[in-house]
Amino acid sequence: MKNEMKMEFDAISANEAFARVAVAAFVSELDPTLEEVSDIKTAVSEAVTNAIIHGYDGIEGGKVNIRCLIEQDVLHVEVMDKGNGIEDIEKAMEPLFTTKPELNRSGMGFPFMEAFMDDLEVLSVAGEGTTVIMKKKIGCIPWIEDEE
Amino acid sequence: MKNEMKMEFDAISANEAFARVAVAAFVSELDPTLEEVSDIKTAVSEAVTNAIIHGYDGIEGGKVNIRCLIEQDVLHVEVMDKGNGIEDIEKAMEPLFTTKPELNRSGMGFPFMEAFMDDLEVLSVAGEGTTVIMKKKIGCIPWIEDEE
Amino acid sequence: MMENFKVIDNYLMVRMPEEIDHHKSSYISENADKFIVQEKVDHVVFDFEDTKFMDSSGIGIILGRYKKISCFGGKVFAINADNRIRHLLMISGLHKIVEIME
Amino acid sequence: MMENFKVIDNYLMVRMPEEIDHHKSSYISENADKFIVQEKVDHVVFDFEDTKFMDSSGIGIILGRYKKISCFGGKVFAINADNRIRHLLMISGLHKIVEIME
Ligand SMILES: Nc1ncnc2c1ncn2[C@@H]1O[C@H](COP(=O)(O)OP(=O)(O)O)[C@@H](O)[C@H]1O
Ligand SMILES: Nc1ncnc2c1ncn2[C@@H]1O[C@H](COP(=O)(O)OP(=O)(O)O)[C@@H](O)[C@H]1O
Repeated sequence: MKNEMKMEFDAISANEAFARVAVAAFVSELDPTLEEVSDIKTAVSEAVTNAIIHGYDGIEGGKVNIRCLIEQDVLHVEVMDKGNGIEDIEKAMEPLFTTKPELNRSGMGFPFMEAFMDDLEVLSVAGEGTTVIMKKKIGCIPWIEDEE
Repeated sequence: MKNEMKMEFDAISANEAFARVAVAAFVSELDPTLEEVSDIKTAVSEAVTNAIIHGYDGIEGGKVNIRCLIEQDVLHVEVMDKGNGIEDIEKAMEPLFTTKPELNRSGMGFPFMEAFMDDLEVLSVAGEGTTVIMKKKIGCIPWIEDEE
Repeated sequence: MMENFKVIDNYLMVRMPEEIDHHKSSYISENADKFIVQEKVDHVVFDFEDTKFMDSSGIGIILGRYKKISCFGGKVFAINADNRIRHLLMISGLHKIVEIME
Repeated sequence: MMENFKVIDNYLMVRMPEEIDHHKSSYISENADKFIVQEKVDHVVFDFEDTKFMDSSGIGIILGRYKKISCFGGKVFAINADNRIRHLLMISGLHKIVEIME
Protein backbone atom coordinates (compact mmCIF):
# COMPACT_ATOMS: atom_id res chain seq x y z
CA MET A 1 0.00 0.00 0.00
CA LYS A 2 1.34 3.40 -0.98
CA ASN A 3 -0.40 6.72 -0.99
CA GLU A 4 0.78 10.31 -0.95
CA MET A 5 -0.87 13.61 -0.14
CA LYS A 6 0.37 17.17 0.11
CA MET A 7 -1.43 20.23 1.31
CA GLU A 8 -0.75 23.89 1.76
CA PHE A 9 -2.95 26.27 3.73
CA ASP A 10 -3.03 29.69 5.32
CA ALA A 11 -1.30 29.92 8.69
CA ILE A 12 -4.42 30.86 10.65
CA SER A 13 -5.67 29.13 13.75
CA ALA A 14 -8.99 28.09 12.17
CA ASN A 15 -6.96 25.67 10.04
CA GLU A 16 -5.62 23.70 13.02
CA ALA A 17 -8.79 21.62 13.15
CA PHE A 18 -8.90 21.29 9.37
CA ALA A 19 -5.33 19.99 9.22
CA ARG A 20 -5.73 17.29 11.85
CA VAL A 21 -9.06 16.11 10.42
CA ALA A 22 -7.58 15.95 6.92
CA VAL A 23 -4.59 13.86 8.04
CA ALA A 24 -6.87 11.58 10.06
CA ALA A 25 -9.09 11.10 6.99
CA PHE A 26 -6.04 10.34 4.86
CA VAL A 27 -4.84 7.63 7.20
CA SER A 28 -8.26 5.98 7.54
CA GLU A 29 -7.48 3.51 4.74
CA LEU A 30 -5.07 1.84 7.20
CA ASP A 31 -8.00 1.17 9.56
CA PRO A 32 -6.41 2.84 12.58
CA THR A 33 -7.93 2.36 16.03
CA LEU A 34 -9.68 5.34 17.66
CA GLU A 35 -6.65 5.67 19.90
CA GLU A 36 -4.26 5.81 16.95
CA VAL A 37 -6.45 8.43 15.27
CA SER A 38 -6.35 10.55 18.44
CA ASP A 39 -2.57 10.18 18.63
CA ILE A 40 -2.15 11.38 15.07
CA LYS A 41 -4.62 14.24 15.46
CA THR A 42 -2.87 15.45 18.59
CA ALA A 43 0.58 15.33 17.01
CA VAL A 44 -0.57 17.12 13.84
CA SER A 45 -2.41 19.71 15.90
CA GLU A 46 0.77 20.44 17.89
CA ALA A 47 2.99 20.79 14.83
CA VAL A 48 0.52 22.97 12.92
CA THR A 49 -0.15 25.17 15.95
CA ASN A 50 3.59 25.65 16.40
CA ALA A 51 4.00 26.67 12.77
CA ILE A 52 1.24 29.26 13.17
CA ILE A 53 2.10 30.78 16.54
CA HIS A 54 5.87 30.28 16.75
CA GLY A 55 6.87 30.05 13.09
CA TYR A 56 4.79 33.04 11.98
CA ASP A 57 4.14 34.68 15.39
CA GLY A 58 0.41 34.48 14.73
CA ILE A 59 0.74 36.99 11.89
CA GLU A 60 -1.36 36.19 8.81
CA GLY A 61 0.19 35.75 5.39
CA GLY A 62 2.31 32.66 5.99
CA LYS A 63 1.63 29.19 4.63
CA VAL A 64 1.84 25.81 6.32
CA ASN A 65 2.68 22.74 4.26
CA ILE A 66 1.91 19.17 5.17
CA ARG A 67 3.11 16.11 3.33
CA CYS A 68 1.78 12.68 4.20
CA LEU A 69 2.99 9.38 2.90
CA ILE A 70 1.58 5.96 3.64
CA GLU A 71 4.05 3.16 3.02
CA GLN A 72 2.69 -0.25 3.97
CA ASP A 73 1.41 0.28 7.50
CA VAL A 74 3.51 3.35 8.29
CA LEU A 75 2.30 6.94 8.17
CA HIS A 76 4.92 9.61 7.52
CA VAL A 77 3.87 13.21 8.23
CA GLU A 78 5.91 16.32 7.56
CA VAL A 79 4.75 19.74 8.76
CA MET A 80 6.67 22.68 7.34
CA ASP A 81 6.69 26.43 7.77
CA LYS A 82 8.89 29.15 6.29
CA GLY A 83 8.84 31.17 9.49
CA ASN A 84 11.22 32.13 12.28
CA GLY A 85 12.95 28.82 12.72
CA ILE A 86 14.34 27.55 16.02
CA GLU A 87 17.70 28.63 17.48
CA ASP A 88 18.22 25.78 19.89
CA ILE A 89 16.25 22.70 18.88
CA GLU A 90 17.37 20.57 21.83
CA LYS A 91 16.18 23.15 24.32
CA ALA A 92 12.92 23.70 22.39
CA MET A 93 12.12 20.00 22.72
CA GLU A 94 12.46 19.92 26.50
CA PRO A 95 9.16 19.35 28.33
CA LEU A 96 7.61 22.58 29.64
CA PHE A 97 10.03 24.79 27.67
CA THR A 98 8.16 27.54 25.88
CA THR A 99 9.02 30.98 24.52
CA LYS A 100 5.39 32.09 24.63
CA PRO A 101 4.13 31.56 28.19
CA GLU A 102 2.10 34.77 27.86
CA LEU A 103 -0.01 32.96 25.24
CA ASN A 104 -0.75 30.15 27.69
CA ARG A 105 1.58 27.79 25.89
CA SER A 106 2.60 24.90 28.09
CA GLY A 107 5.80 23.76 26.42
CA MET A 108 4.24 20.34 25.91
CA GLY A 109 3.89 20.46 22.12
CA PHE A 110 7.07 18.57 21.22
CA PRO A 111 6.72 16.16 24.18
CA PHE A 112 3.20 15.27 22.98
CA MET A 113 4.46 14.69 19.43
CA GLU A 114 7.12 12.39 20.87
CA ALA A 115 4.67 10.59 23.11
CA PHE A 116 2.10 9.86 20.42
CA MET A 117 4.22 9.17 17.35
CA ASP A 118 6.89 6.50 16.95
CA ASP A 119 9.48 8.87 15.61
CA LEU A 120 10.03 12.64 15.67
CA GLU A 121 12.68 14.65 13.89
CA VAL A 122 12.92 18.44 13.88
CA LEU A 123 14.85 20.31 11.22
CA SER A 124 15.08 24.05 11.58
CA VAL A 125 17.19 26.97 10.44
CA ALA A 126 16.78 30.27 12.30
CA GLY A 127 15.21 32.81 9.99
CA GLU A 128 14.28 30.21 7.37
CA GLY A 129 11.73 27.89 8.86
CA THR A 130 11.02 24.58 10.50
CA THR A 131 10.17 21.08 9.33
CA VAL A 132 8.82 18.49 11.74
CA ILE A 133 9.01 14.90 10.51
CA MET A 134 6.94 12.27 12.28
CA LYS A 135 6.32 8.58 11.72
CA LYS A 136 3.79 6.17 13.14
CA LYS A 137 3.19 2.50 12.47
CA ILE A 138 -0.49 1.67 12.40
CA GLY A 139 -1.16 -1.49 14.36
CA CYS A 140 -3.53 -3.71 12.53
CA ILE A 141 -3.42 -4.22 8.81
CA PRO A 142 -6.98 -4.86 7.67
CA TRP A 143 -7.43 -8.60 7.32
CA ILE A 144 -9.19 -8.40 3.99
CA GLU A 145 -7.62 -6.78 0.97
CA ASP A 146 -9.72 -3.76 0.05
CA GLU A 147 -11.62 -4.29 -3.16
CA GLU A 148 -10.40 -2.32 -6.24
CA MET B 1 -13.00 36.12 6.17
CA LYS B 2 -10.47 34.70 3.73
CA ASN B 3 -8.77 31.34 3.77
CA GLU B 4 -7.03 29.24 1.15
CA MET B 5 -6.05 25.60 0.93
CA LYS B 6 -4.50 23.46 -1.78
CA MET B 7 -3.97 19.77 -1.84
CA GLU B 8 -2.53 17.18 -4.17
CA PHE B 9 -3.00 13.43 -3.79
CA ASP B 10 -2.66 10.13 -5.62
CA ALA B 11 -5.51 9.35 -8.03
CA ILE B 12 -6.67 6.22 -6.21
CA SER B 13 -10.21 5.52 -5.12
CA ALA B 14 -9.31 5.32 -1.42
CA ASN B 15 -8.71 9.08 -1.58
CA GLU B 16 -12.29 9.92 -2.59
CA ALA B 17 -13.40 9.81 1.04
CA PHE B 18 -10.29 11.66 2.19
CA ALA B 19 -10.88 14.49 -0.29
CA ARG B 20 -14.49 15.14 0.63
CA VAL B 21 -13.80 14.98 4.36
CA ALA B 22 -10.87 17.39 3.99
CA VAL B 23 -12.94 19.95 2.06
CA ALA B 24 -15.79 19.60 4.56
CA ALA B 25 -13.33 20.19 7.42
CA PHE B 26 -11.91 23.24 5.65
CA VAL B 27 -15.34 24.82 5.25
CA SER B 28 -16.40 24.18 8.84
CA GLU B 29 -15.22 27.64 9.94
CA LEU B 30 -18.21 29.01 8.01
CA ASP B 31 -20.54 27.00 10.28
CA PRO B 32 -22.36 25.23 7.43
CA THR B 33 -25.55 23.30 8.13
CA LEU B 34 -25.45 19.49 7.94
CA GLU B 35 -27.26 19.78 4.63
CA GLU B 36 -24.68 22.18 3.22
CA VAL B 37 -21.88 19.87 4.35
CA SER B 38 -23.56 16.95 2.56
CA ASP B 39 -23.98 19.05 -0.58
CA ILE B 40 -20.29 19.93 -0.61
CA LYS B 41 -19.16 16.38 0.16
CA THR B 42 -21.30 14.99 -2.65
CA ALA B 43 -20.04 17.52 -5.20
CA VAL B 44 -16.39 16.99 -4.24
CA SER B 45 -16.84 13.23 -4.30
CA GLU B 46 -18.26 13.43 -7.84
CA ALA B 47 -15.46 15.62 -9.16
CA VAL B 48 -12.68 13.60 -7.54
CA THR B 49 -14.19 10.29 -8.66
CA ASN B 50 -14.40 11.62 -12.22
CA ALA B 51 -10.75 12.66 -12.16
CA ILE B 52 -9.75 9.17 -11.01
CA ILE B 53 -11.93 6.99 -13.23
CA HIS B 54 -12.42 9.17 -16.32
CA GLY B 55 -9.37 11.45 -16.19
CA TYR B 56 -6.90 8.67 -15.46
CA ASP B 57 -9.01 5.61 -16.44
CA GLY B 58 -8.47 4.20 -12.98
CA ILE B 59 -4.77 3.74 -13.68
CA GLU B 60 -2.46 4.63 -10.78
CA GLY B 61 0.26 7.23 -11.10
CA GLY B 62 -1.85 10.33 -11.70
CA LYS B 63 -2.40 13.16 -9.25
CA VAL B 64 -5.56 15.03 -8.35
CA ASN B 65 -5.32 18.65 -7.23
CA ILE B 66 -7.89 20.52 -5.19
CA ARG B 67 -7.86 24.21 -4.44
CA CYS B 68 -10.32 25.71 -1.98
CA LEU B 69 -10.86 29.35 -1.25
CA ILE B 70 -13.19 30.86 1.30
CA GLU B 71 -14.10 34.45 0.55
CA GLN B 72 -16.61 35.90 2.99
CA ASP B 73 -19.38 33.31 3.03
CA VAL B 74 -18.56 31.73 -0.33
CA LEU B 75 -16.63 28.50 -0.84
CA HIS B 76 -14.76 28.11 -4.13
CA VAL B 77 -13.56 24.60 -4.98
CA GLU B 78 -11.45 23.60 -7.97
CA VAL B 79 -10.76 19.95 -8.76
CA MET B 80 -8.08 19.36 -11.39
CA ASP B 81 -6.58 16.39 -13.16
CA LYS B 82 -3.98 16.12 -15.92
CA GLY B 83 -5.72 13.19 -17.53
CA ASN B 84 -7.71 12.44 -20.69
CA GLY B 85 -9.77 15.58 -20.82
CA ILE B 86 -13.29 15.78 -22.25
CA GLU B 87 -14.05 16.01 -25.99
CA ASP B 88 -17.58 17.35 -25.75
CA ILE B 89 -18.22 19.09 -22.45
CA GLU B 90 -21.85 19.95 -23.17
CA LYS B 91 -22.70 16.32 -23.87
CA ALA B 92 -20.71 15.13 -20.85
CA MET B 93 -22.83 17.33 -18.61
CA GLU B 94 -26.15 15.89 -19.76
CA PRO B 95 -27.97 13.87 -17.11
CA LEU B 96 -27.45 10.11 -17.52
CA PHE B 97 -24.68 10.54 -20.10
CA THR B 98 -21.71 8.35 -19.26
CA THR B 99 -18.85 6.83 -21.22
CA LYS B 100 -18.33 4.12 -18.60
CA PRO B 101 -21.68 2.32 -18.13
CA GLU B 102 -19.74 -0.95 -17.73
CA LEU B 103 -18.33 0.47 -14.47
CA ASN B 104 -21.85 1.11 -13.18
CA ARG B 105 -21.52 4.84 -13.71
CA SER B 106 -24.88 6.54 -13.83
CA GLY B 107 -24.04 9.74 -15.68
CA MET B 108 -25.30 11.72 -12.69
CA GLY B 109 -21.94 13.13 -11.55
CA PHE B 110 -22.17 16.52 -13.24
CA PRO B 111 -25.93 16.84 -12.58
CA PHE B 112 -25.28 16.26 -8.86
CA MET B 113 -22.51 18.88 -8.85
CA GLU B 114 -24.95 21.30 -10.48
CA ALA B 115 -27.77 20.42 -8.09
CA PHE B 116 -25.75 20.84 -4.91
CA MET B 117 -23.47 23.77 -5.68
CA ASP B 118 -24.51 27.29 -6.71
CA ASP B 119 -22.20 27.40 -9.67
CA LEU B 120 -20.38 24.86 -11.84
CA GLU B 121 -17.87 25.48 -14.59
CA VAL B 122 -15.98 22.78 -16.47
CA LEU B 123 -12.75 23.53 -18.32
CA SER B 124 -11.20 20.71 -20.28
CA VAL B 125 -8.77 20.10 -23.11
CA ALA B 126 -8.74 16.64 -24.66
CA GLY B 127 -5.43 14.95 -23.86
CA GLU B 128 -4.47 17.57 -21.29
CA GLY B 129 -6.87 17.35 -18.42
CA THR B 130 -9.94 18.73 -16.74
CA THR B 131 -10.66 21.42 -14.17
CA VAL B 132 -14.02 21.61 -12.44
CA ILE B 133 -14.75 24.93 -10.71
CA MET B 134 -17.57 25.06 -8.19
CA LYS B 135 -18.94 27.74 -5.89
CA LYS B 136 -21.33 27.63 -2.98
CA LYS B 137 -22.57 30.36 -0.67
CA ILE B 138 -22.88 29.16 2.89
CA GLY B 139 -26.15 30.34 4.41
CA CYS B 140 -25.59 31.63 7.87
CA ILE B 141 -22.63 33.72 8.86
CA PRO B 142 -21.88 32.92 12.51
CA TRP B 143 -23.47 35.65 14.60
CA ILE B 144 -20.46 36.15 16.82
CA GLU B 145 -17.07 37.03 15.43
CA ASP B 146 -14.75 34.13 16.13
CA GLU B 147 -12.13 35.00 18.66
CA GLU B 148 -8.55 35.38 17.33
CA MET C 1 -18.98 -7.68 4.64
CA MET C 2 -20.80 -10.70 3.24
CA GLU C 3 -23.33 -10.40 6.06
CA ASN C 4 -24.68 -7.34 4.23
CA PHE C 5 -26.29 -9.64 1.65
CA LYS C 6 -29.25 -11.83 2.56
CA VAL C 7 -31.64 -13.85 0.44
CA ILE C 8 -35.23 -14.10 1.71
CA ASP C 9 -37.44 -16.11 -0.63
CA ASN C 10 -36.83 -14.56 -4.03
CA TYR C 11 -35.70 -11.21 -2.63
CA LEU C 12 -32.09 -10.14 -2.24
CA MET C 13 -31.66 -7.75 0.69
CA VAL C 14 -28.61 -5.49 0.43
CA ARG C 15 -27.65 -3.57 3.53
CA MET C 16 -25.91 -0.50 2.14
CA PRO C 17 -22.75 0.75 3.91
CA GLU C 18 -22.35 3.99 5.86
CA GLU C 19 -20.67 5.70 2.94
CA ILE C 20 -21.57 4.82 -0.63
CA ASP C 21 -19.02 6.09 -3.11
CA HIS C 22 -17.13 4.73 -6.11
CA HIS C 23 -14.49 3.16 -3.86
CA LYS C 24 -17.12 1.03 -2.14
CA SER C 25 -19.49 0.54 -5.06
CA SER C 26 -17.81 -2.22 -7.07
CA TYR C 27 -17.87 -4.52 -4.05
CA ILE C 28 -21.61 -4.03 -3.65
CA SER C 29 -22.43 -4.36 -7.36
CA GLU C 30 -20.33 -7.45 -7.89
CA ASN C 31 -21.70 -9.28 -4.89
CA ALA C 32 -25.28 -8.34 -5.63
CA ASP C 33 -24.84 -9.69 -9.15
CA LYS C 34 -23.40 -12.94 -7.81
CA PHE C 35 -26.51 -13.47 -5.70
CA ILE C 36 -28.83 -12.49 -8.54
CA VAL C 37 -27.26 -15.13 -10.78
CA GLN C 38 -26.53 -17.91 -8.28
CA GLU C 39 -29.58 -17.66 -6.04
CA LYS C 40 -31.95 -16.74 -8.82
CA VAL C 41 -33.54 -13.89 -6.87
CA ASP C 42 -36.16 -11.86 -8.67
CA HIS C 43 -36.16 -8.65 -6.68
CA VAL C 44 -33.56 -6.53 -4.91
CA VAL C 45 -34.18 -4.49 -1.76
CA PHE C 46 -31.60 -1.83 -0.88
CA ASP C 47 -31.61 -0.97 2.81
CA PHE C 48 -30.23 2.51 3.56
CA GLU C 49 -30.59 2.26 7.34
CA ASP C 50 -26.85 2.79 7.96
CA THR C 51 -26.14 5.16 5.10
CA LYS C 52 -24.89 8.62 6.00
CA PHE C 53 -23.28 9.55 2.69
CA MET C 54 -24.05 8.68 -0.90
CA ASP C 55 -22.93 10.11 -4.21
CA SER C 56 -23.95 9.17 -7.78
CA SER C 57 -22.13 5.85 -7.41
CA GLY C 58 -25.14 4.74 -5.38
CA ILE C 59 -27.39 5.63 -8.30
CA GLY C 60 -25.14 3.51 -10.53
CA ILE C 61 -25.44 0.53 -8.20
CA ILE C 62 -29.24 0.67 -8.22
CA LEU C 63 -29.53 1.37 -11.96
CA GLY C 64 -27.17 -1.49 -12.84
CA ARG C 65 -29.09 -4.01 -10.70
CA TYR C 66 -32.38 -2.77 -12.13
CA LYS C 67 -31.15 -3.39 -15.66
CA LYS C 68 -30.18 -6.95 -14.71
CA ILE C 69 -33.50 -8.00 -13.19
CA SER C 70 -36.16 -5.81 -14.82
CA CYS C 71 -36.19 -7.77 -18.09
CA PHE C 72 -37.36 -10.80 -16.08
CA GLY C 73 -40.03 -8.77 -14.29
CA GLY C 74 -37.89 -8.12 -11.21
CA LYS C 75 -38.36 -5.01 -9.10
CA VAL C 76 -36.03 -2.79 -7.10
CA PHE C 77 -36.95 -1.38 -3.67
CA ALA C 78 -35.37 1.18 -1.35
CA ILE C 79 -36.07 1.02 2.38
CA ASN C 80 -35.01 3.27 5.25
CA ALA C 81 -33.93 5.99 2.83
CA ASP C 82 -33.68 9.34 4.59
CA ASN C 83 -34.74 12.61 2.99
CA ARG C 84 -31.39 13.20 1.38
CA ILE C 85 -31.26 9.79 -0.28
CA ARG C 86 -34.84 10.20 -1.48
CA HIS C 87 -33.82 13.53 -2.96
CA LEU C 88 -30.86 11.92 -4.75
CA LEU C 89 -33.15 9.20 -6.16
CA MET C 90 -35.60 11.90 -7.22
CA ILE C 91 -33.20 14.12 -9.16
CA SER C 92 -31.78 11.03 -10.85
CA GLY C 93 -35.26 10.02 -11.99
CA LEU C 94 -34.84 6.74 -10.12
CA HIS C 95 -38.10 7.18 -8.23
CA LYS C 96 -39.73 6.03 -11.47
CA ILE C 97 -38.12 2.60 -11.31
CA VAL C 98 -37.39 2.14 -7.61
CA GLU C 99 -40.20 1.59 -5.15
CA ILE C 100 -39.37 3.75 -2.15
CA MET C 101 -40.93 2.22 0.97
CA GLU C 102 -41.54 3.86 4.34
CA MET D 1 -20.60 30.23 24.76
CA MET D 2 -20.89 32.18 28.03
CA GLU D 3 -23.14 29.45 29.39
CA ASN D 4 -20.00 27.33 29.67
CA PHE D 5 -18.91 29.38 32.70
CA LYS D 6 -20.75 29.12 36.01
CA VAL D 7 -19.88 30.36 39.46
CA ILE D 8 -21.04 28.21 42.38
CA ASP D 9 -19.99 29.63 45.74
CA ASN D 10 -16.29 30.29 45.34
CA TYR D 11 -15.84 27.74 42.56
CA LEU D 12 -15.70 28.56 38.86
CA MET D 13 -17.05 25.71 36.76
CA VAL D 14 -15.75 25.66 33.18
CA ARG D 15 -17.47 23.32 30.77
CA MET D 16 -14.74 22.54 28.24
CA PRO D 17 -15.69 22.38 24.53
CA GLU D 18 -15.75 19.33 22.29
CA GLU D 19 -12.39 20.19 20.78
CA ILE D 20 -9.73 21.98 22.81
CA ASP D 21 -6.99 23.42 20.64
CA HIS D 22 -5.11 26.69 20.32
CA HIS D 23 -7.89 28.19 18.19
CA LYS D 24 -10.41 27.71 20.99
CA SER D 25 -8.09 28.17 23.95
CA SER D 26 -7.76 31.95 24.18
CA TYR D 27 -11.53 32.31 24.52
CA ILE D 28 -11.57 29.90 27.44
CA SER D 29 -8.52 31.36 29.19
CA GLU D 30 -9.65 34.96 28.84
CA ASN D 31 -13.15 34.30 30.11
CA ALA D 32 -11.98 32.14 32.98
CA ASP D 33 -9.62 34.94 34.04
CA LYS D 34 -12.45 37.47 33.90
CA PHE D 35 -14.48 35.38 36.32
CA ILE D 36 -11.49 34.76 38.57
CA VAL D 37 -10.90 38.51 38.92
CA GLN D 38 -14.49 39.82 38.91
CA GLU D 39 -16.23 37.10 40.90
CA LYS D 40 -13.31 36.49 43.21
CA VAL D 41 -13.56 32.71 42.87
CA ASP D 42 -10.94 30.68 44.70
CA HIS D 43 -11.05 27.40 42.82
CA VAL D 44 -11.55 26.33 39.21
CA VAL D 45 -13.24 23.11 38.08
CA PHE D 46 -12.68 22.02 34.48
CA ASP D 47 -15.45 19.74 33.22
CA PHE D 48 -14.37 17.52 30.32
CA GLU D 49 -17.75 15.83 29.85
CA ASP D 50 -18.10 17.03 26.21
CA THR D 51 -14.44 16.89 25.25
CA LYS D 52 -13.49 14.56 22.43
CA PHE D 53 -10.19 16.14 21.41
CA MET D 54 -7.51 17.99 23.34
CA ASP D 55 -3.95 18.96 22.54
CA SER D 56 -1.33 20.73 24.67
CA SER D 57 -3.34 23.94 24.47
CA GLY D 58 -5.61 22.37 27.09
CA ILE D 59 -2.60 21.87 29.33
CA GLY D 60 -1.78 25.56 28.85
CA ILE D 61 -5.29 26.60 29.87
CA ILE D 62 -5.14 24.61 33.10
CA LEU D 63 -1.56 25.59 33.92
CA GLY D 64 -2.28 29.28 33.35
CA ARG D 65 -5.34 29.26 35.62
CA TYR D 66 -3.44 27.32 38.25
CA LYS D 67 -0.72 29.97 38.30
CA LYS D 68 -3.36 32.68 38.79
CA ILE D 69 -5.14 31.13 41.77
CA SER D 70 -2.59 28.90 43.51
CA CYS D 71 -0.75 31.80 45.18
CA PHE D 72 -4.00 32.58 47.03
CA GLY D 73 -4.48 28.95 48.04
CA GLY D 74 -6.84 28.15 45.16
CA LYS D 75 -7.09 24.67 43.69
CA VAL D 76 -7.73 23.29 40.24
CA PHE D 77 -9.97 20.28 39.58
CA ALA D 78 -10.72 18.12 36.55
CA ILE D 79 -14.00 16.23 36.32
CA ASN D 80 -15.36 13.81 33.73
CA ALA D 81 -11.92 13.40 32.17
CA ASP D 82 -11.75 10.24 30.06
CA ASN D 83 -8.71 7.99 29.92
CA ARG D 84 -7.08 9.95 27.15
CA ILE D 85 -7.37 13.29 28.93
CA ARG D 86 -6.07 11.73 32.15
CA HIS D 87 -3.13 10.41 30.17
CA LEU D 88 -2.44 13.89 28.74
CA LEU D 89 -2.57 15.38 32.26
CA MET D 90 -0.23 12.63 33.44
CA ILE D 91 2.52 13.05 30.85
CA SER D 92 2.40 16.80 31.37
CA GLY D 93 2.93 16.30 35.10
CA LEU D 94 -0.34 18.13 35.75
CA HIS D 95 -1.71 15.34 37.92
CA LYS D 96 0.56 16.83 40.61
CA ILE D 97 -1.34 20.09 40.68
CA VAL D 98 -4.79 19.16 39.36
CA GLU D 99 -7.14 17.08 41.44
CA ILE D 100 -8.66 14.56 39.08
CA MET D 101 -12.10 13.54 40.35
CA GLU D 102 -14.17 10.52 39.33
N1 LIG E 1 7.52 25.87 13.99
C1 LIG E 1 8.25 26.55 14.91
N2 LIG E 1 8.86 27.71 14.58
C2 LIG E 1 9.58 28.39 15.50
N3 LIG E 1 9.73 28.01 16.78
C3 LIG E 1 9.15 26.87 17.18
C4 LIG E 1 8.37 26.09 16.27
N4 LIG E 1 7.91 25.00 16.95
C5 LIG E 1 8.37 25.12 18.20
N5 LIG E 1 9.12 26.23 18.36
C6 LIG E 1 9.81 26.66 19.60
O1 LIG E 1 9.89 25.56 20.47
C7 LIG E 1 9.28 25.87 21.74
C8 LIG E 1 8.67 24.64 22.34
O2 LIG E 1 7.63 24.16 21.51
P1 LIG E 1 6.49 23.23 22.12
O3 LIG E 1 7.13 22.08 22.83
O4 LIG E 1 5.56 22.87 21.03
O5 LIG E 1 5.76 24.10 23.22
P2 LIG E 1 4.80 25.39 23.08
O6 LIG E 1 4.17 25.38 21.72
O7 LIG E 1 3.80 25.16 24.15
O8 LIG E 1 5.66 26.58 23.29
C9 LIG E 1 8.29 26.95 21.40
O9 LIG E 1 7.95 27.73 22.53
C10 LIG E 1 9.05 27.74 20.34
O10 LIG E 1 9.98 28.61 20.91
N1 LIG F 1 -12.26 14.49 -15.14
C1 LIG F 1 -12.72 13.94 -16.28
N2 LIG F 1 -11.87 13.55 -17.25
C2 LIG F 1 -12.34 12.99 -18.41
N3 LIG F 1 -13.65 12.80 -18.68
C3 LIG F 1 -14.54 13.18 -17.74
C4 LIG F 1 -14.14 13.76 -16.51
N4 LIG F 1 -15.25 14.04 -15.79
C5 LIG F 1 -16.29 13.63 -16.55
N5 LIG F 1 -15.89 13.13 -17.73
C6 LIG F 1 -16.76 12.60 -18.82
O1 LIG F 1 -18.08 13.08 -18.61
C7 LIG F 1 -18.99 11.98 -18.51
C8 LIG F 1 -20.13 12.32 -17.57
O2 LIG F 1 -19.64 12.52 -16.27
P1 LIG F 1 -20.61 12.38 -15.02
O3 LIG F 1 -21.82 13.22 -15.23
O4 LIG F 1 -19.82 12.65 -13.80
O5 LIG F 1 -21.10 10.87 -15.04
P2 LIG F 1 -20.32 9.50 -14.74
O6 LIG F 1 -19.13 9.78 -13.88
O7 LIG F 1 -21.34 8.68 -14.03
O8 LIG F 1 -19.92 8.93 -16.07
C9 LIG F 1 -18.14 10.82 -18.06
O9 LIG F 1 -18.73 9.58 -18.38
C10 LIG F 1 -16.84 11.08 -18.80
O10 LIG F 1 -16.91 10.67 -20.15
